[in-house]
Amino acid sequence: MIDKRCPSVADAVADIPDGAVVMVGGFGASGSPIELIHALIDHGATGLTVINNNTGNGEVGLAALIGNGQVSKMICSFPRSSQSRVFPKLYREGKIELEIVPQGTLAERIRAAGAGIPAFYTPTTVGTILADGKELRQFDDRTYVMEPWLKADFALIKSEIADPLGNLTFNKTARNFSPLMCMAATTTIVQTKQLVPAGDIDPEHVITPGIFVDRIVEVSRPVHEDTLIAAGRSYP
Amino acid sequence: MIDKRCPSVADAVADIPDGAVVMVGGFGASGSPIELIHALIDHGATGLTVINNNTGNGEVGLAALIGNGQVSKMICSFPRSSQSRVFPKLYREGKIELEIVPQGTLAERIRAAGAGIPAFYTPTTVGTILADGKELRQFDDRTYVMEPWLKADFALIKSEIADPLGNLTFNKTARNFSPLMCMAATTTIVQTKQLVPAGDIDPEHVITPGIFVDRIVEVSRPVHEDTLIAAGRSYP
Amino acid sequence: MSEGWTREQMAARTAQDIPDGSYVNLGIGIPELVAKFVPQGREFIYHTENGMLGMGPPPADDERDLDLINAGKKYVTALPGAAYFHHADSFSMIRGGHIDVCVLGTMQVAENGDLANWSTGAADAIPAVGGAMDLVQGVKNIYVITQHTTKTGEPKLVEKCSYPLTGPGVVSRIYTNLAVVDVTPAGFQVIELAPGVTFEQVRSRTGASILPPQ
Amino acid sequence: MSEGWTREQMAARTAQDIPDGSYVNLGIGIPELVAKFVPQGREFIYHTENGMLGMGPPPADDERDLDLINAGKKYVTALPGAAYFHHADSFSMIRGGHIDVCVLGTMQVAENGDLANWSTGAADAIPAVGGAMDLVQGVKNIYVITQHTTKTGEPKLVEKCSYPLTGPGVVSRIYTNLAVVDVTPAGFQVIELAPGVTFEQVRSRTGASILPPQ
Repeated sequence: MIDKRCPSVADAVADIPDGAVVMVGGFGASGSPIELIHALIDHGATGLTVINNNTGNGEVGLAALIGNGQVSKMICSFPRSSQSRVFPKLYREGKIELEIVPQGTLAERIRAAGAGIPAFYTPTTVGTILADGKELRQFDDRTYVMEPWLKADFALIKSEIADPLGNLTFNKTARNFSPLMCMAATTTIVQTKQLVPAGDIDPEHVITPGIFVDRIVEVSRPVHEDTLIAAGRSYP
Repeated sequence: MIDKRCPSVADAVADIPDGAVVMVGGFGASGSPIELIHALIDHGATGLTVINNNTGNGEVGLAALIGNGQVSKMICSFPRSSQSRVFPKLYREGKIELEIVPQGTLAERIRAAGAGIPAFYTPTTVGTILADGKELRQFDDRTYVMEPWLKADFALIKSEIADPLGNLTFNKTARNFSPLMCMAATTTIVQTKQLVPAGDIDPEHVITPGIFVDRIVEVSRPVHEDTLIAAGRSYP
Repeated sequence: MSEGWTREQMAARTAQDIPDGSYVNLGIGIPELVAKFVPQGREFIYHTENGMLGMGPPPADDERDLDLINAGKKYVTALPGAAYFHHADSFSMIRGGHIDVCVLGTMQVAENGDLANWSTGAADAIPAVGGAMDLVQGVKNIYVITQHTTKTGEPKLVEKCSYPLTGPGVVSRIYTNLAVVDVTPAGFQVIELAPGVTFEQVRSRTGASILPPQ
Repeated sequence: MSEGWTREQMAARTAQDIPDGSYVNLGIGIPELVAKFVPQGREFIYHTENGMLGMGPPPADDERDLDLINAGKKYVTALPGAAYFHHADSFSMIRGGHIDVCVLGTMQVAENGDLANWSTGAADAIPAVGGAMDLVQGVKNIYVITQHTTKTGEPKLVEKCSYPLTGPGVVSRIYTNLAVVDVTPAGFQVIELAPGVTFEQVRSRTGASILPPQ
């Protein structure tokens, strides 16, 4: 019988090695798999390349992972925000590398990796410094830039409902990059608020089919980054 | 107020001109918008290029449209099937053109059109005669072929539930190419089994967001190609 | 700030140019105010990059859903007929030309429609682009709402942007506190002056040649 | 057909090589029979190109759902834990390397793993490729089930395919009525002979050099 359940967040992330490329779901606080990130902090892998739209907020979750010195490179579209202090400090000190990718190109590069598409063309960044050094090409009299797929070794994902086969649903705008990252990582690790038997999710309502998921941990009362920050928390 | 409802299938297809490129949803009989296709037969536009995975069955629906001499070119992955006689006859007589596209490439080219991606690379067809004349390129020591987007002027789509904003759901494997075609056509015309007020479809369960849909006609008791063929029916 | 249109008036003026039934993406800042001034009898559907169509107004503080935010990471609501989707679908809507209007703030706009609104290019600036470059390339009509000059009085409508571009030749219309200005093949063209503002005032605060209302 | 394995036995033998928990795509014909012979204690999840994971066996005639079919356009069922998705997602699973095993029928297989199963190349043939070229390029393991020779006795395992290729060098293992044959850097390699079949019989009906079981 197929059963992708994993007993704890610690077990789920235990084999992430130093130097791994890790996608982290979420857009800002929404959809951020805080418990899995904190487990990765406890686990201690370093030299990570992390792919996320942002760079975390406050001193919990992704910001805490960065602050703990475990991340050597961020690939994201928007590394600043009102409560983002950890990344800017390390970046200015030259202690962390940054690859800036427009948000839509970031999403499409991740999808391409999951879909077996090694490269595609997009109009985004044409005529800007972010296209410097990239290959340009004309189609139908318009100029496009070629962008390569973006793969990862691991993805850390937060879902709303999951079954033991790995079928997932998400909650509102917490969906964001997560279904794409599930497709693009060699090993996709999911924390879910609710774990239900196979068949309980209507096949019409599955957002991420189980084929894209490797491990599931139930975290039935997940903390939310916004709540932690409002409470002045930090991790560890 | 936004209301994309259209009074009849005849009204819905009335402005499809001769020579239009028309995507038709469905995979074989499943998801085929029979009533819209029959309205297009009544309407009489000719010289159409039709994009569908197949070429219809029996003498109803897509096969009837082809048999009526309205289609000058088919773009599809699999123009044969056990009950497909109309297309093979016309093809052998040199009366209809055929562009054969592998099924996955067909789906991805349609999605690309809807997503603003003018071209992408795929491993599919590399080393076969279907890659003849196409541009090849190496990525990570593997060879890929470049494929362009595939757009249409109109898409004819069958949905299960729709609301007046154009949000859609589909029924089981009748989903197939339809959500992609909704994205890729300038004007997307939908026949739906059930029309409900805006808000009745859970935002989590919407498969095709209304932004991709232009016209909706309620066809509350749609005929099914399999049923028509079993009954020996033909159209008109 | 005290002359010409207020922020709210700029937003209201912008809203008047958006046709009924439009799919609209609003940038952070003054553009967000457009949603408060939808002309009577019209309906706009709001898209937010992080995966929703049918975005509604902010919730009351005690009705917040932590998982329902907009691209500016503010709490929002969902209207009847809303839909959620993932980022690749969301940016397919943008890049694929499905969104009718995007209203953005800016640092500079050039007379050829070049937009610079993502980076000062300063040596110590941390680059952060978000979805701006996708929006300007993909959305059918790019409108800009901005004060006519910076806080220190520098023109924001210029011959050539000195800041790094978000996109070349992408802006079609500009709503400032002083005027509504079109980007035309002949350069900036004033379409309408704010009440009490003269063309000469607009011209003197514009960093490029600009044509008077016709 | 009367010698060696039957169609069912070929399918059963194939099923034994598929690990528990595999995501499997079965082609039309003999490959479909694999689903009947899942070894005890194992579970496979079946993918069908037209948009479903968790495909179950055919329904009773009176329980057919006209909108629930497989890629061969036959009526099927959905098992608990199934999921529906559109064609781009379905072929992302294929092309993106997410499917573990695909079992296909064939017209010819060459000693270098070339597969020809979509067209005879005859002048009056109507080309029809379906998803075959996507499957052979994308799925991790391509297994072929086929009679060892055509009905007229021509070898289907050959030095070089005379029919147009579906994909070059894609097949890893072949299950015929006579033997299980691996495609190796040294060419065809018999892994197992069907009961009562000699290596000499296999060799005489193979259109390329073939190595005996080790």
